[in-house]
Amino acid sequence: MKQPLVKIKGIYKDYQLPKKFLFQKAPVFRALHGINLELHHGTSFGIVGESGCGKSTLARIVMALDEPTSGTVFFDGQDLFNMPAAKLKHLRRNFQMVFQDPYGSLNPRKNILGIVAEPLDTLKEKLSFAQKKERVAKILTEVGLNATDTDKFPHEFSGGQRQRIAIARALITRPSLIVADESVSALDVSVQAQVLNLMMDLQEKYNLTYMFISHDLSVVEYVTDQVAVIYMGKIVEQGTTKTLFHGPLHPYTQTLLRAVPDVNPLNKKQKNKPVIPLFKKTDMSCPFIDRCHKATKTCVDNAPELLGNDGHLVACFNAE
Amino acid sequence: MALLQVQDLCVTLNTAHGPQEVISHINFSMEAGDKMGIVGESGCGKSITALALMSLLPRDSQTRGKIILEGRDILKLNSNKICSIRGNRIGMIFQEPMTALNPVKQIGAQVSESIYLHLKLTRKQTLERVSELMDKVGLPVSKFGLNLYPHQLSGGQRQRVMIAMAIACNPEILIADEPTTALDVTVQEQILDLIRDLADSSGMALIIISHDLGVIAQTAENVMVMYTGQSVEMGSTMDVFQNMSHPYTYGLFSAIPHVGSSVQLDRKRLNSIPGQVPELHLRPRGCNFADRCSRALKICKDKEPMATRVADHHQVWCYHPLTCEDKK
Amino acid sequence: MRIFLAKRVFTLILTLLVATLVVFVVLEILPGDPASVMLGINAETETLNALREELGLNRPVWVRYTHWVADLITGNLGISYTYDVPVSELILSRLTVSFPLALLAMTLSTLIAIPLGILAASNHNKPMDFLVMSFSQIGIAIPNFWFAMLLTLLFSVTLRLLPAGGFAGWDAGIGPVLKSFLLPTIALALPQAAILARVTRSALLEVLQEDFIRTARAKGITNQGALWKHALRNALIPVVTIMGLQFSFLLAGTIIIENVFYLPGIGRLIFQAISQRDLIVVKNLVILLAGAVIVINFMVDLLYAVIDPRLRGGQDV
Amino acid sequence: MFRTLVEILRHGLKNRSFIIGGSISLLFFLVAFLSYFWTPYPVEDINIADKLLLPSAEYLLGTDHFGRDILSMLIKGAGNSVIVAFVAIGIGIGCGVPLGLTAAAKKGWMDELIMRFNDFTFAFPSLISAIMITAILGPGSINSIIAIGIFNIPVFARVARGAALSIWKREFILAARSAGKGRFKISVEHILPNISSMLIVQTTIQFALGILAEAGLSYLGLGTQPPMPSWGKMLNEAQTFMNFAPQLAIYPGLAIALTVMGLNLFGDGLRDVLDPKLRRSR
Repeated sequence: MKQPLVKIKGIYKDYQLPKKFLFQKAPVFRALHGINLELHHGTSFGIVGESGCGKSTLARIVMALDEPTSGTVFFDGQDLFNMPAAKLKHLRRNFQMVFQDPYGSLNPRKNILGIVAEPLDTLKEKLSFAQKKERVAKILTEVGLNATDTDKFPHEFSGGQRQRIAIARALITRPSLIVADESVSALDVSVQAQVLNLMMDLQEKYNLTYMFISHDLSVVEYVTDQVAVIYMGKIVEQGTTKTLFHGPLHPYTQTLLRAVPDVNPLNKKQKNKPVIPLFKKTDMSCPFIDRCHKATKTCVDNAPELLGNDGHLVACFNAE
Repeated sequence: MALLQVQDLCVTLNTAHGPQEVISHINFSMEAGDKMGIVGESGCGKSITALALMSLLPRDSQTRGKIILEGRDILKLNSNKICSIRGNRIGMIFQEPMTALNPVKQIGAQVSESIYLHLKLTRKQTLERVSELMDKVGLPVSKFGLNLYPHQLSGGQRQRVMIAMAIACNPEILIADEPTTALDVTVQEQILDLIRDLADSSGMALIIISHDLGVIAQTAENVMVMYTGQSVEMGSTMDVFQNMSHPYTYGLFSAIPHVGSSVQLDRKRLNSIPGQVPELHLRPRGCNFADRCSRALKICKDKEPMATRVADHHQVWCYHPLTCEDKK
Repeated sequence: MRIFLAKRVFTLILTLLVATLVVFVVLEILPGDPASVMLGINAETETLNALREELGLNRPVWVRYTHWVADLITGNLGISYTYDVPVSELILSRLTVSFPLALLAMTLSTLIAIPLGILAASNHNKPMDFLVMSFSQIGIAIPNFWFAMLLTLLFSVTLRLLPAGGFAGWDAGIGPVLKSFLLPTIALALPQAAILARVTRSALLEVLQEDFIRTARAKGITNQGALWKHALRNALIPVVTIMGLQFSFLLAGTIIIENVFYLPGIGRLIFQAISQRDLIVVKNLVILLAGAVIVINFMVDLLYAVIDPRLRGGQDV
Repeated sequence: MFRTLVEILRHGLKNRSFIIGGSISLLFFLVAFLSYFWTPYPVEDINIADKLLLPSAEYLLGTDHFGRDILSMLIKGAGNSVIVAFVAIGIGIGCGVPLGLTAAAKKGWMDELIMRFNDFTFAFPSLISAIMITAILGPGSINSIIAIGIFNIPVFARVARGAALSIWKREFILAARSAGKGRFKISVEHILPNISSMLIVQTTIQFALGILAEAGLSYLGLGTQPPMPSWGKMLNEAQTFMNFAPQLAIYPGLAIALTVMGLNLFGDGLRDVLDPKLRRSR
């Protein structure tokens, strides 16, 4: 098994909540509970979960934009969280990020040249203005925009075009990993298709690794070949996209897949019956217990571990 | 006599590029109990249509055509009469649960407001009606007190309060403008079921607006597809979704990664519609979709297409609609 | 709710203490030797020493500080150097002028500004809106002391209706007191009303664009109804903030108005005390004003929680 | 940069308050500039002979109790107010904006410290402290500049911090951080340009307040000292002759009011022009 490009080892992330009483210790919200993942070269790894499940926190930790409370991330075998700042800065050229909001991820007061060329600061060798302009022009044409757009400003482009600019910015330093955090969720269906096709072409051309984060199951199924489902900061099921989408084991994944409205009006999928919570959720119990239709006594006093064989892991005592 | 008839509705709004016609020649009619979906991408005018029905358009807009509700053209009514219809005969649910409720007012007061206004009940009767409504929308007063504030509820729960407010006076028509776009898929399923059950139980006509084809497929009985302010295809959901004939509708469907398809397996790309939606002030003459359409004829570029009937419940605005074998 | 209050009171006391510390440092330590500041550089040394002895300046700094704070709490603030009258009495007599004046000006300003602001917001871009806006533009631009002079010119000099200034004292009965307060109150209130009207209008206009106003109208509520029942309360936060600032300004920012109308108020006292370098009076006056402003901010904070339930939770300070 | 200036003008000329405010402010700055080279009559020379003359061909606005030409006094006064307000703004922006930016960038105790200091300086009514400072440092226009300047610092710090905090949350800041940029570079390259429009609008407002404060201080005799004329001083002197020469009080007050209104209108116009969201809804 060759060395993974990214190894996420035992990541925990806690946030301090405002203090209830003046002198009492501030309560803590645990956003991530011990995440372990491996991303291999040239593959697309999907992270799926509802809003607030911690997938964006994980993205920021992988990008070393946020410190984990414990655990670490190895990129190409190097530990991102204890290396000198200068070294981290140069290492950043190998992993870049594409964001969700086309209107929020580009600085409105900078022209396209300034925006796309920004990651070039991470390169050791200093490029002249002409070199930078030439590289930006080249990458713009690759993402389907024209090279003369360099001195335009973001407000002169549509949502889809802005997302192409964001992808150009992420690609300029020839990274091996791109973290795409809901990168097509804010786009209309037809524009989404164009951007997804672009990302697929680029992946094939540059053997890119994608960490594809989304709440949209059909997009994740289409784009990724490995996927992990996260619920309240914990991975509840993980495996190849094919097995997970066609034979989901964890009740949460099953509920998610059943909830997606099918485009074909004929097949009325069997609905999620409303669940009357039998057991109360505690810190010790399985996090999904109050929404699970298969909850039993065993789920109450200990949280299930993520186990399984041949790559299909699930965290549930009654998975079938 | 139909409950609601919209005849040749055109709305012009002031934009940065001067007045632009955002909706042109929209026609449809609804009976009690009908469930109609309006689908289209952002900027196609679907929300404006809803706001026109509620006459909530900005002051500096001009509306032409007729909206006949129970025999009266509401475009001709003065503002007091309109206010007596809004919330009373037509209810509306909005997209953003986070900002659509007054943050400094208790949810009980916000729900009872339209009851006081329209039904003139006593305090006690109103209170009963509100608790009954809250139970109906799945927020039993026992668990969710009426004195709660919006920021103490989740997105899905706030949307339920919105629904309670919209149906408080048993309106004839309920308009839901992207009711679940801001919600998670599991919560979306519950809210859509709730809206459908409420419409069925009270015989309300439902207009559901979304950019998500799946939501429309599972909720609406007939559907209107809109593009740059015009309806391009209309008919029963079965007809339109099963054998769509407008190239834009076909393009929309083939752009969606259906559950079950995957590029990793068959390396197939989504066939996306080339180009992008033209700006309002740059719309071409003739059919607006012409220069993105692979089937465009010469006539498409000159003349606006008229409605042609493809089946008894299925019309399309296209000179060169798709036939069955094109779609194989 | 209780926790929220406990936290706020705790921070109030803390801020007041910090205020005393800062005032003490700024006025006692920074200018060097307070005695020479008071008597002037060329005073002979024994008079300097005598004064130091009298004021207990030789004691170590923190002793002086703790004694001063103790005095502050008990209220005996020592004897004013220039007036030879207990400072607390001096301040109290001046407060009986400044405080009612500030209260009157505040009420007048609020009664004028808020209705005007609402009027302007409810018929946005119509003549009334333009009228209110130009009133507030003029009100903000006119320096209040010039406005005071114009008022005296009109009412006292030409029309001889009202006294040109001076204060008859409370024992002379309500009538003359109110008469002498009328012009200063108008002079203070109108510029503040101009600012407050503008703030009310822009706050309301901003809230009127929110989604829940559209929801309210979708329920059948009229535009006016939506403004009164929904928009007003949401717009109160910025309005209350400005009112808090204005009240603390009115308490002591009225030096110039008191000068124009020769009113023996706090402003004038502090002005004279500064020019005569009567450090004892200045120190206590400044801490009094700072304390008043901090208390006002504290009350405004509480008002926020009353207006907006989102601020009532366990929000940390 | 030049392109945005042309852009601002193009939109500005469609905005009423921008035009009115802009022209008044321009007039004021021209007059102030002129005052350093020429005034109808030299301000210093006093000729008691033609004391308290009413406006005539010779003295356009008449003369004051020392026989000095009021028009030249007003022009000189304009020059003086510009200097005071300008430098005070310089102090305010120079210290306030960096403070605000660091407070927003650093978070944690630094932010807390700066904000507590800010709240504290707001606690003191600015006039009292200005008086205290000028009393300790002695009267004179330099000290009043310092006094007003000090009170611009917390205003700019608060405006800069508020605007910067909302920009820090934006996604393009995360993009800049993942391009390896440090807090300082991000503050200069990304934050400052995006809050510049807010700062410009605040500058016009503080400029107007600066003029009012300078007039207040010199009215109390703490601002610019004679023989340098200032509008506030002229008002103070006019008060004593209120009964028989009321016109003395009219001109300086009018000058202050007009200038301040012009600046405020210009500020409103600028806010509408610079803030694209507002421009559309106009």
